[in-house]
Formats: sequence, structure tokens, C-alpha cells
Amino acid sequence: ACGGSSDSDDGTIVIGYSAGLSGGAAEYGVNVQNGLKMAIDELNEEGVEIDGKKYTVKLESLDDQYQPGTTGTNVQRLVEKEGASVVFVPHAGGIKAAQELNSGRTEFLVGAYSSDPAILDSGNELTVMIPPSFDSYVQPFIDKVKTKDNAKLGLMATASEFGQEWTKTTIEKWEESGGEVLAKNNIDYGTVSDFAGPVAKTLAGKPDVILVGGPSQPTALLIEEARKQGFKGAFLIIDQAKFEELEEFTDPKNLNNSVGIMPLPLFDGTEKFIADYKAKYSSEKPVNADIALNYQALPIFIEAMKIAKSTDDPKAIREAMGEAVKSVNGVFFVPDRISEKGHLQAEGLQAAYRNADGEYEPFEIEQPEE
Amino acid sequence: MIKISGVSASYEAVDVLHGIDIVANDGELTVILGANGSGKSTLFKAMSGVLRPNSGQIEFNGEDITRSSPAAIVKKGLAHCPEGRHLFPRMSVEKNLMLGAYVRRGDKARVKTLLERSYDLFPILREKRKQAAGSLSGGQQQMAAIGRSLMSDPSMLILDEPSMGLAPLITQQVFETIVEINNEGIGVLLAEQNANSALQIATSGYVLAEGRVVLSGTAKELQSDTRVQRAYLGV
Amino acid sequence: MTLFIQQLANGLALGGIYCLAAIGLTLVFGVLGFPNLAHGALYMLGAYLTYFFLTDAGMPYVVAILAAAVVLAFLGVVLERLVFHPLRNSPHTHHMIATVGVMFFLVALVQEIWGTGFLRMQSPVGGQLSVLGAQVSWQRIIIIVTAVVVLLLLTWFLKRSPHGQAIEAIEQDRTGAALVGINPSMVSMVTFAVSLALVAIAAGLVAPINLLSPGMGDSLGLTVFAIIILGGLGSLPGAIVGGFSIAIAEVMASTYISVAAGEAAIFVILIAVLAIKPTGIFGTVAQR
Amino acid sequence: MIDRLNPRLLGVALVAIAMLLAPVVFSEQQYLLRVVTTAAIYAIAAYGLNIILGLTGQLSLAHGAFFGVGAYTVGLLTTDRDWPFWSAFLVAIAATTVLGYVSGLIALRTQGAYFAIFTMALGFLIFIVIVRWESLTHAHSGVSGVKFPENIGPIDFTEPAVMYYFVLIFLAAAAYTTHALLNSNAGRSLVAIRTSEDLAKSIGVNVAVSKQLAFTASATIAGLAGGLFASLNGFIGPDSAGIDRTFEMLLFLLIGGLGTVMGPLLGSLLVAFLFEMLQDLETYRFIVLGPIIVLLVIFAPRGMIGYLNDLVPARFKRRATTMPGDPATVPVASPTKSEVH
Amino acid sequence: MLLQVRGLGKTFGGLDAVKDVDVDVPEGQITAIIGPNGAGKSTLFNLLAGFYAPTSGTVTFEGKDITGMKPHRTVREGIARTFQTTQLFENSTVLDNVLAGCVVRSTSNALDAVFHTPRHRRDERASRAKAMEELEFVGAAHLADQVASNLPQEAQKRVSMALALATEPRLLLLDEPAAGTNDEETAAFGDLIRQMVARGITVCLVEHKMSMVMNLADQIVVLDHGQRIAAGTPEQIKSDPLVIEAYLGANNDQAGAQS
Ligand SMILES: Nc1ncnc2c1ncn2[C@@H]1O[C@H](COP(=O)(O)OP(=O)(O)OP(=O)(O)O)[C@@H](O)[C@H]1O
Ligand SMILES: Nc1ncnc2c1ncn2[C@@H]1O[C@H](COP(=O)(O)OP(=O)(O)OP(=O)(O)O)[C@@H](O)[C@H]1O
Ligand SMILES: [Mg+2]
Ligand SMILES: [Mg+2]
Repeated sequence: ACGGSSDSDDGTIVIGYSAGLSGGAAEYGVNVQNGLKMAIDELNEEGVEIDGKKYTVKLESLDDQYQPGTTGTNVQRLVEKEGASVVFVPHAGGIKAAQELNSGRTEFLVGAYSSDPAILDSGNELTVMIPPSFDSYVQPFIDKVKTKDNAKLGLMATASEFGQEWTKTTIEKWEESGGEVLAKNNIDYGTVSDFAGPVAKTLAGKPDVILVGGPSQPTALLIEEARKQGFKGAFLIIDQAKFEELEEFTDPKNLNNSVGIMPLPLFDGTEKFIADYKAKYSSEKPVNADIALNYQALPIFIEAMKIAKSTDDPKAIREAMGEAVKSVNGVFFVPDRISEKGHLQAEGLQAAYRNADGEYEPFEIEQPEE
Repeated sequence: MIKISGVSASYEAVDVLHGIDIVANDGELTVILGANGSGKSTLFKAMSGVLRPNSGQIEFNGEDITRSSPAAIVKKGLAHCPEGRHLFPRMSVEKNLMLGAYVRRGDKARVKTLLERSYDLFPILREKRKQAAGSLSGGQQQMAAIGRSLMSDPSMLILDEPSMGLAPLITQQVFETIVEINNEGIGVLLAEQNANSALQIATSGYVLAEGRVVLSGTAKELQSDTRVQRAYLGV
Repeated sequence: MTLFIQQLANGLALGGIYCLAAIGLTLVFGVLGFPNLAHGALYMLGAYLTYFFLTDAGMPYVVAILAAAVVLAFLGVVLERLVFHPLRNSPHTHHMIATVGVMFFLVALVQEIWGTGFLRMQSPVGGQLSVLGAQVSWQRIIIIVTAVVVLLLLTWFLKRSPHGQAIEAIEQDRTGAALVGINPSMVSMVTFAVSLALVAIAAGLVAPINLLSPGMGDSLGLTVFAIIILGGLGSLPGAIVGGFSIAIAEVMASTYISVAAGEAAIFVILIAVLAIKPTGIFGTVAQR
Repeated sequence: MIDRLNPRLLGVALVAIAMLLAPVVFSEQQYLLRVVTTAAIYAIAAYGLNIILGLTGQLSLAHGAFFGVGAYTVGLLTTDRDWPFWSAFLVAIAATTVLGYVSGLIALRTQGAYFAIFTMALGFLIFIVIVRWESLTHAHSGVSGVKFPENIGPIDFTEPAVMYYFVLIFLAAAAYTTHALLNSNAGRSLVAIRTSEDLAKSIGVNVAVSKQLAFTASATIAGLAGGLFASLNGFIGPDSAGIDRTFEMLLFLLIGGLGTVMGPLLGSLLVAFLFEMLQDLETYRFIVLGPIIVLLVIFAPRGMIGYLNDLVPARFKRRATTMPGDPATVPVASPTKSEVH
Repeated sequence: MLLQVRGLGKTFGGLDAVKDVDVDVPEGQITAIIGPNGAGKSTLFNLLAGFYAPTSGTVTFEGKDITGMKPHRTVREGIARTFQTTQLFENSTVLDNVLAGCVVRSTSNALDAVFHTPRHRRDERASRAKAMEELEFVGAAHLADQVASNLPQEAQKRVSMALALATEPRLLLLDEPAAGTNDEETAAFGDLIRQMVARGITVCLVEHKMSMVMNLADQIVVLDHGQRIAAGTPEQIKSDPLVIEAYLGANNDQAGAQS
């Protein structure tokens, strides 16, 4: 089986996308979708030519409500009916379901947007991991906020798979550095009606640092609640939550003394992208890394198609990625290499510590060696 | 006074009533006789608004109530004690009775009197007033249903086989009560299998067969009609 | 000890939220014969409407909540007429599926209008109160107080007006109810209106301590069903006892055992109670 | 000759032929075959729900959870334990049977809406166990690499069409069992319970045991379907045990026709088809789907089968009545009778 | 004695619905149980059929102690009943209703049905024949294809009897079989009950229509306030002052009205 070629004959490259686009947790899916759309519009404006032939790029999106089973069906439909040879999936469960499909059942390239390194450990040859691995953040984050040897860490990240993985890795590294870890208190940010109870419980353990994070908005609420209840220590915020969004949902003062990924505007050269994006979608909301990373990843795939001279051979496209990645511009953390396992990497990634005065102090994040 | 002219009614596809004409006067006791399935209950349902007739007209005290809702009809003073009782099984007997006075709920004193009348009529109900209606014996439920229909203080009362399931003593009593109520000036429309007793207390009557009025007249006339005697009086 | 008091206060506030949401559900149970699965979605809509009246229309907080309540009450009448009235003689499974359809529609509609993202409604009443060392925000105190007041008012209303008995009567025998002069359609409509107004009030009160999102009703749904079943269907005291006890159990279990235990607490309690008393705490006779 | 053909039989035959030919029709569009295969698996689960709800009249909302337990049993055994599919499948069926039996012991003490919400809570509890017992279930990470059934001789189950026929066998068995049940004493006992428990007792039906058996059987079938689902998808997450699953199955069942032989199948196919079609509407699809559901419930309350039945000429209806217990025209748990308008 | 009841009692939250009742039902006869409303007649039937568990006393059927036995087992033992308010599987056809009554006597199970075994086929054929036979017996064969709830009351009563008969009882408990029927129909029901006895079925009957009871019963037991206040032949009962006072009323013209 291979991507239906009928579509590409009349010059269309279909990029598939399956994510939660409706219901409770759809915002994230829509953000990523907008990033992809914006990239595609720009590509089409410039014109895409592969092997001497002109193409229009088209995004086909399907809603899976974050249910991996549905992702599987969607992906197969995107590949076989719509003729996509690249499918973007921005959630770990769906990525795994897609990987089941492209390991033997049908052939396509997964544009995996999840910072969980586990998605690469499966050894799937047709997966490209787009964002920086969260593994690379954990130790630097700990170094920033762990001020004494036996500091206590409270655990309140969201209960999703992603939050759990983050928690696991953080516990491991925290203990390695001699710290103490309090009882796991992961709560489902999406379904908890009132954070006061869980926060009170965590604070009762007198933590010095609390690991928090899930979707930005509830994270902000949780941080606010903890501050209200008198927590003075530091927050270690997982990369799913973004400072620029947190600021919108709570008094920014509450965020002082926290470490997290750096707000997009603080990276050099992101103003234009942010302004363009806001203009295009007439959006007042902060523009975050999720949008930017997908925006800049998509052209790499197209470039790889150009190099491979094929729009429908996933293997060839994947092989050409190493080459393609070198000649694509981007917003920030612009990848310049792709690892053996398929991870887009770059130098110059930064995270930020928001100090007691509410100023962001950037610091370098090293990319992992494989 | 209730006046029914040319009423036809059906359940889904089955036509049951075919152009019924009946008049029941205030203060009189009109009895409807008829074999099983002849359409007595259906006719009553049409009167009280539970079933909407296909055609024809029902007038109550000169007012057209053919298309009125059951609630509106009770309010106008026409009460219906239905076949199958339709009590509220998980409510106490007293609550059932009090709900009978739903349309008279403004007048507390009157409701109190009505309640006492029901209890006097069926002393067992007073004894069981706290018990869930669904756990009453069959006959007790029948009493509760009759009691409930009286609670709305009607000017015309429709009773569908009130003696069903009642012990002989109580049956006698119920018939006496019906006469009493009737004497108070309340019109009564009665469907009854016990034709003998019914005709004894009735003013006039109608005989239904297969959804049509086949005979009508004063109670005396019907009692002496040979056809009625043969079919309903076991003579 | 402070932790215990703090958590007790938190549990009470959560209980207030649960109660407010549960009573509307219990009311409509009477006329639907089945829990309204769209309840969570209506709660969500109530929150968005309050947000709209507060933020976009610039009304004061209390007025915004009342306006949302009025709109939802009207919606309740519309729903009753369009969806549930035609189904009045159908089995309860049909009602249930219809409510799922309504839920799908409302969630999708809100998403189209207000977008997929989270919204935050600022609490017009800030600050907090220190009770025996525990910190309780004023908004939560308002929730508890409103819950108690609304419950008292409602209890009084149902006791004093014939409406409560009318609901019961319709549930037990629709024909019988009509024959005593109850207008089932009218009662259904009024009940829907009251129920939805209540849920709007609940949502409007809770919104400031929570976030608005199209999925915000989901989390409430299961818990609220558990509460009204635990208390005994259609029982107002049941909804109150159920709401507060489940909230406190949830908070305490997650404090002293684990978060998973807190999540499971609701359902473990429910299963335990029903295993002993299959009709809930205040339920008397089994429903059909 | 033609007019002696029973439209019912004709309908069944047409559906059967269509189902058999699906892989040929969809040979160019494998994903449609996958959609149909998935729908068929859900239909099997819906047949399970049909036994406890359609026949016995008890609304079980734990059905999706039982489905999930079956899926996870196959998933975890074939990956973490590296068992072959076949033995894992048998264990999945056995496990859901035991689980169904034990939960039935408590659940069936309750009635009506209590039973429904009780089973909903039970389902949610199972869901929580899956999400929270990470060391066993991998929680949100789900289970990857679930095995296909191992080859039997030359039969290669990684071939989508083969997998489809494999599922189809169970589907046919489920439909046939329903048919046989409806025409048997066991089925009559269940239908009797649905209509009136007291009356059922009075004709010698052991209500408690029959309900228990029906509940257990429905759980078994859900587990079986779950096992197939895990194998077909290769990956399962906690969502496969969620309450949404239950509502989907319920939707299939109601739209198809409760308590009927063909209802679960037709309902599953129709809704799968509807979902597929509406996918193109993207986020608008629930704005459309919601009202469609409401309209279907109002205007085709007895499901497609009930609707189709009304089209069947009256002379065949006579035969229908000698098909005992065929409750195509029977609503679940008869509501309070009322003619009030 | 087919059925022996000794010291039977049932209380509902303090009320003795049935108290210390002794009844003997001789085989092949018609025993009537009468008494005022709320005397405990239906409760007695519920106790015999196992719908209620007695608070005291014993029930012996064909020499076997069946006290507290669940209904599905008493049916198997050979006791069938009808309900005071006629109960049928409302939405099913008349034939399906009666077929449901055949379930208890058939030996094939669900697996037989699935595998379509000869036993299943034999059973199905036998059930069908049995059901039609009973319908003919009660005179409702022509209604076989009708939906039960659409029938008039009287026809429903006949069908409910066929349903009970289909369980092949040795003892049939009929709760007010003639309520709501006119005199002619009442007489017809009386004939039907006699025919049942002729088939070897013992009948126990609760009824308020004295015309029927006095014509039909071989012996009568009178209950009042849960207790047995009299027992004997119709002649004895008719003139028993206790019974007249509690039940029949002095002006007892109904009793013999249509004999
Ligand atoms: N709900 C129903 N659906 C269909 N047909 C019905 C329904 N109710 C009654 N019928 C039919 O309508 C006809 C008239 O019934 P109705 O109950 O009015 O008769 P009735 O004179 O009151 O008889 P009874 O003496 O049994 O009370 C009967 O043939 C009956 O079968
Ligand atoms: N489940 C119950 N709970 C409480 N009391 C009950 C229950 N069932 C019956 N009773 C009471 O027990 C008494 C006997 O009832 P039963 O139904 O046996 O009377 P019955 O002799 O059949 O009367 P009828 O001739 O009116 O049918 C009645 O007073 C009734 O109210
Ligand atoms: Mg009648
Ligand atoms: Mg009785």
C-alpha cells in the first residue's frame, strides 16, 4: 500500500492532520492546525515545484477528539482516501496508534508533535519528532530551582500521559540530586472542579518546589491557588504550559520564581512571525511555541519531497529529511539536523526562569545526544 | 349538563366509537350499559379529554370542551374516575386524595370537608391514609380512586365501573353514596356491569354495542325492555 | 489539624458546587424519568452566558447570572417543547439518547460561538477569609451560602406550592395526573425552566473559581449523577446530603490516601451504598 | 413467485451479501474496509448490549468498560507477556465473563435508573483503574504493538480482508445467537422480565438468575469485541474503556432497533457511515449530529428495524407474529401508558 | 389434601395482613376464598405462590413443604396464578404471551436454541401446540395474533388464564377472575373454571361476585382482618351470621340473584 498518487498527479500535496478539534481540549489542536495552515499558505504563495512539476499543498484535517482509536481510522483515511503521505498528529496516544499503522499496515510519515521521547523509543522508522524532547529540560530546570540539597518537591502536574511521563523523569532526576519527593498528586486538570483541595494537600507536605503544568490556563489557576494558600517556593512548569499564556490567566506576579520554557517573544527574531500570525488569524491570544514549531516543521517535509523528487514515497522523504533540514528557515530553535531516530534538533534552545522581580532570565538547553 | 353529539374515536388504527349521541343532565344519574369492549371506557376518556375524538362535539354546561385538556375539563367541574384507577402508587393515600383536590387547592376549608367526606365514605382509607396507595388491596385502591375523583368537588361525575373489585357490602354502600351524591345535585354518569343495581338507581340510560348507541330511554323503560333483560339482567 | 480544617472548608465549597448542580438534575429527573445527560452541557452553557453578560454586555455580576438564568429557563421551555414533549410516551432510554444529542449540539455550538479555548471570568469578589488557620476565598463562601439559601428556597417552594407534588404525580401516573387537573405539559415546562435556571446560577457562581471551556460540564456530569443516585432519585434532601458527603469524601480521600482514591471515592461510596440500600439513602421505592 | 418472497428474509439476505462482499467493494479503499471492520466489532459489542438492554430491559452503562477490559486483556497479554493472540483472546473472554458475573451480583440488586447509574459508576471505576494502575496498564501511554491473530495454516490475519472475515464470523454468530435466543425459551424469559418482572415470576422464570446470566453474557460479548478491537488497532488507550464507548454502542442499538436481530448491525453501520460522512463537516459535525440523533429518536423511535418493519406488507406480518418474542415493535420497559395529549 | 396451609402469617410493618390462617385445599375441587376488601386474600395467594415470604406458618403442597419457596419454583411444583389486576405482556401478541407460559415446562435451553438441536425443535413445536391448545380452551384462539394490550378487559382475562394454564399447573390460583365482567360473562367464566376442574386442575379462587362463588365453590374459606373467620360449604357460609355481618351484608340479595 502506498499513498494514493492520483491526487499528486494533478499537482496536490495533501498533508494530513488528526487531532482533537472539537470538545473540551480542542484549543491545542486548533493552535497546531493554524500553525500548519499558515506554513502551507506561505508555501503555496511562493509556489511549490517538485521534480519540475507545480504543486499546491493542502491540509486535510480530521477530528479525533484525542481518542487514539479514532486517530487510527482518521490516519488511514487521510493516507488512503486523501492521499496524504505525511500526517501530523499532536498527541502521544494518537502518535502511537499511527505508528502501529505505518509499521507494516500502510505507509506514511508521522509528523509527531509530542515532546515525550518515548515516541522515538519504539524505533518506528517513519516518525519525525518535531518539538524538543522534554528530557532535555528536566535537569536544567532542576538546577535552576533546587536551592538546597534536600529540597522537597511537590508533584501536581496534570494526570495525562504527558504529565505522568514528565513527573516520572523529574522524580528520577530530583532524587538523583539528593532531593526529597513528596507524594504524587497528579490531578486531571481538565476535570477537577476546584483546585483548592489538591493544592492544600500538596502544601501540607511543605514543598520547596512544585512541579506543575498541563494546559496553560488551568495551570495558571492552580498556581494562583497555591500562591493564595501561601506557597512561596518555586514552580517547575512542564513544557505544555507556556509563560505567555499563564500571564494572561493569572496575575503575573504569581508566576515569579518559576522555571519553564521560554516565552516565544523572548526568542530572537520571532516578532515578525508573531505579528503575522496575529494578523492572519486576527487573534488576540498569545502565540506560542506549539504554533511556531509546527509552522516551521512543515516546510521541512516539503523540502524533503523536493529533494526526494517524490511526494508519495514516505521512505524516500524521510531519508531526504537530513538534507532538507539544512535549507529551511524558521522562527526559533530552527532545526539543522535530524537524529537517527527521527528527532529534529538544533542548537540555541533556551528556557527561562522568571525571577522574584518578574523578569525572565533565559538559559541554554542542550540537545540530547543519541 | 353534558351533551355528546356524533362523537367518533379510535386508538391508532382501530375505530372504536362511531357517532355517539348522549345527553346527561345535571342532578340525574345516567347509566351506560354495554358488553365488554363496546366502548364505554373509550367514551368516558373522550369526555374527560384523555382521548381526543376524531370527530363530533362534546359540550359541558353549554361550553364546547371537545378540544380541551383534561386539566381544563376537571377545573370546569367534570371529574372522571377511570377504569384502571390510575392512582399514584408511591404516594400515600392522603396525598392521592389531596391531589384529587388539585384544582380546588385554593379553598382549604372546602378541601378539608371533601377529605372528611371521602374518609367517612370509606373509613378504611382513613386508617390507611399514610400507606402508599400501591400497597393497598385491590378494593381499597378502588375506594381511593372513587374518593379522589370526588375530591375535585365536581358538578358532574363520571364513574367507570366503580364497583369493580369491591366486596358486596361495600358495593351496596358505594351505590348508596352515588345516590346520595346525585341527590346533592351532582350529575352522575355511570358505566356498570352490575346492570341490575345500576338501573335501580339510574334516571335514564344508554346501551352501547360496538361503539354505537343501540338503545336509550329512562331507567324504567330499559328495565322493562326485553332485549336489555335478556342481555344484561339475566332474566 | 489546620490541613483538616482547610480541607473541610474546601470540601464544603465543593459540596456547594455539587449541590447546586445536582438539584436541577434531581428536579428534571421527576419529569423525564431519567437523569438528563445534557445537564453538564447546560451547566457549561450557563457559565458562558454569564460570561457573555458580564464581559461583553457589561452587566454587573449578579445581573449577569440572573440574565443567564432567564435565557436558560427559556431554553428549558424550548427543549421541553421540541425534544421531550414529543418523547413523553417513549421509554426512558429514548430520553437518555435524546439528551446525548442535545449535549453534542450544545457543546459544538458553544465551540463555534466562543471558540475552543479556555476563558477566565474574573471573580468580582476577591479576597479571602481566615478560619482557624485555613484560607477560604470569599467566592467559595458565597457558593456555600448560595447553595444553602437556594436549597432552602427550593425546599420551601416544593413544600408549599403544589408543583413538587405535581412533578411526582406525573412521574408516577401521567394519566392519573391529568385527570386530577394537573397539566403535564405545563409542569414539565416549568420544571425544565426552573432546573435550567438553577444550573445557570450554579455555573455563574462557580465560573470565577474555574475556567470556562466547552468541556467544563463533562467533569461535573458523572459526579452529579452519582450524587442524585446516592441520595435517592428525586429526593431533594438526598441531593444535599449526597452532594456534601461526596465532596468531603473526595477531598479527604485525596488528602489522606491518594488522588486516585479521591477520584474513585465517589464511585466506591456509591457502589457500597447501593449494595446495601439499592434505592439510595433517601429513596423509598425502586423506580421502574 | 416474487410476491411470496418475505421482505424480511430478503432484507437479511441482502445485508449478508453486502457484508460478505465488502472487502471486494473496498479493495481500493482499505480505510473504508477498516471503518466497516471497526463498525462490525462495535456491532458485536452492541449485540451484547442488546441482550441485557434490548431483551432484558436493563440499561447497563458499564458496557464500554467491559469492552475495554477485553481490549486491555488481549493488549497486555500479547505485548507485556508476549502471549499468542489466541490464548490471550480466550483469557479476555473468560476475564470479562468473570468480571461481568461478579459485578452483576451487586448491580442487579438495583433497578431502573439506579441500575443504569450504578453500572455507569462501575464503568467509571474500571476506567479509573486503567488510568491509574500504571504499572499494569501503562495508564495513558496505552498499549502498543498488540498482536494480530497468529496465522492458521495459510490464513494470514495481517491481511485486512482476512481480519474482516474473522470479525464477520463473530458478528454472524452474534446475530444468529440473538435470533435463536429470541425464538427460544431463554429469550422468552428475558423478554418476559423486560415487560413485567412479577408476571415473569408467575410463569416460572427465575428472574434473578436470568438477569444474572443475561448480564454476564453481555459482558462476555463486550469483552470478546474488545479483544478483537485491540488486535485490529494494534494500539489501545484508556479511551477504549470510556463511557463514550458505551454511549456510542447505545446509539447504535437505539438507531438500529432495540431487541431486534438486525438492529445492532444496521445501527452500527449506519452510524459509522454517518460519522464518516460528517467528518468532512469537521467541527460542525456535532451541530448536525446532535439534532439528527434527536430526530431519529423522535421520528423512528423503534429504530431502523421498526421503521423498515412498518414498510413490510401486512400479509408478512402474520408470519411475524408467529415469530415469538420478536419485539421489533416492542419498546423497552413500557412507559406509563397514557393517552394524554 | 393437595395443599395444606397451617398457621400462616404475614405482617407488613406492624399490620397483620394474614394471621394464623389454616386452609385445606382438597384435590379436584374448587375452593373459594372470600372476605371484605383488605382481608388478606391476595396476600394469601402471594404467600402460596411464593411472591411473599411468610412471617410464620407452613405451606405444604402435595405433601412437600414449600414454605417460602420462590415463585419460579412454586410454578415448577405446579402452582400457577393470575393477578387481581390482569397482567399480560402488553406489547406482545396473545400467542407470544401464552408461549411465554410454556417456558417453565420445556427442557431445552439457550444452547439448544443456538445449535437448533432436535430437542429445541421438538420443544418449539410442542410449546406452540400447547399454547394454541390453551388459547382454544379459554376461547381466545381467534385472538392469537392480536396485541394483548388492545384487547377488551374480558378477553385479557381469558388470555391471562391461558397463560397460567400453559405452565401446566396442578393448582390454579385465580384472583378475582370475574371482576368487571357482566353477569353473562361471569357465568361463562364459571363454566370455564368448571372445565379446568374437569381437566384435573384444582382451583382456588378469590372473588367478590357471590353469584359465581356460591354456584361454583365446593367449599369456602372466609377471611377477615387477615384471619379465618369461617369455612364450609356455600350453604353454611351463606347463613353464617359472622360472614353476613362482616362481608355479605344483611340485604344479601346479590348472593343468589342470578342462580
Ligand atoms: N389502548 C388501546 N389500544 C387499542 N385498542 C383499544 C385500547 N383500549 C381499548 N381498545 C379497544 O377498544 C374497544 C373498546 O374498549 P373500551 O375499553 O372502551 O370498552 P368498554 O366498553 O369499556 O369495555 P369493558 O367492559 O371491558 O371496560 C375494545 O375493542 C378494545 O379492545
Ligand atoms: N406491600 C404491602 N405493604 C403494606 N400493606 C400491605 C401490603 N400489601 C397489602 N397490604 C395490606 O394488607 C391488607 C391485605 O391486603 P390484600 O391485598 O391481601 O387484601 P384482599 O383481601 O386481597 O382485598 P381485596 O378484596 O380488596 O383485593 C390490606 O389492608 C393492605 O392494605
Ligand atoms: Mg371499560
Ligand atoms: Mg385482592
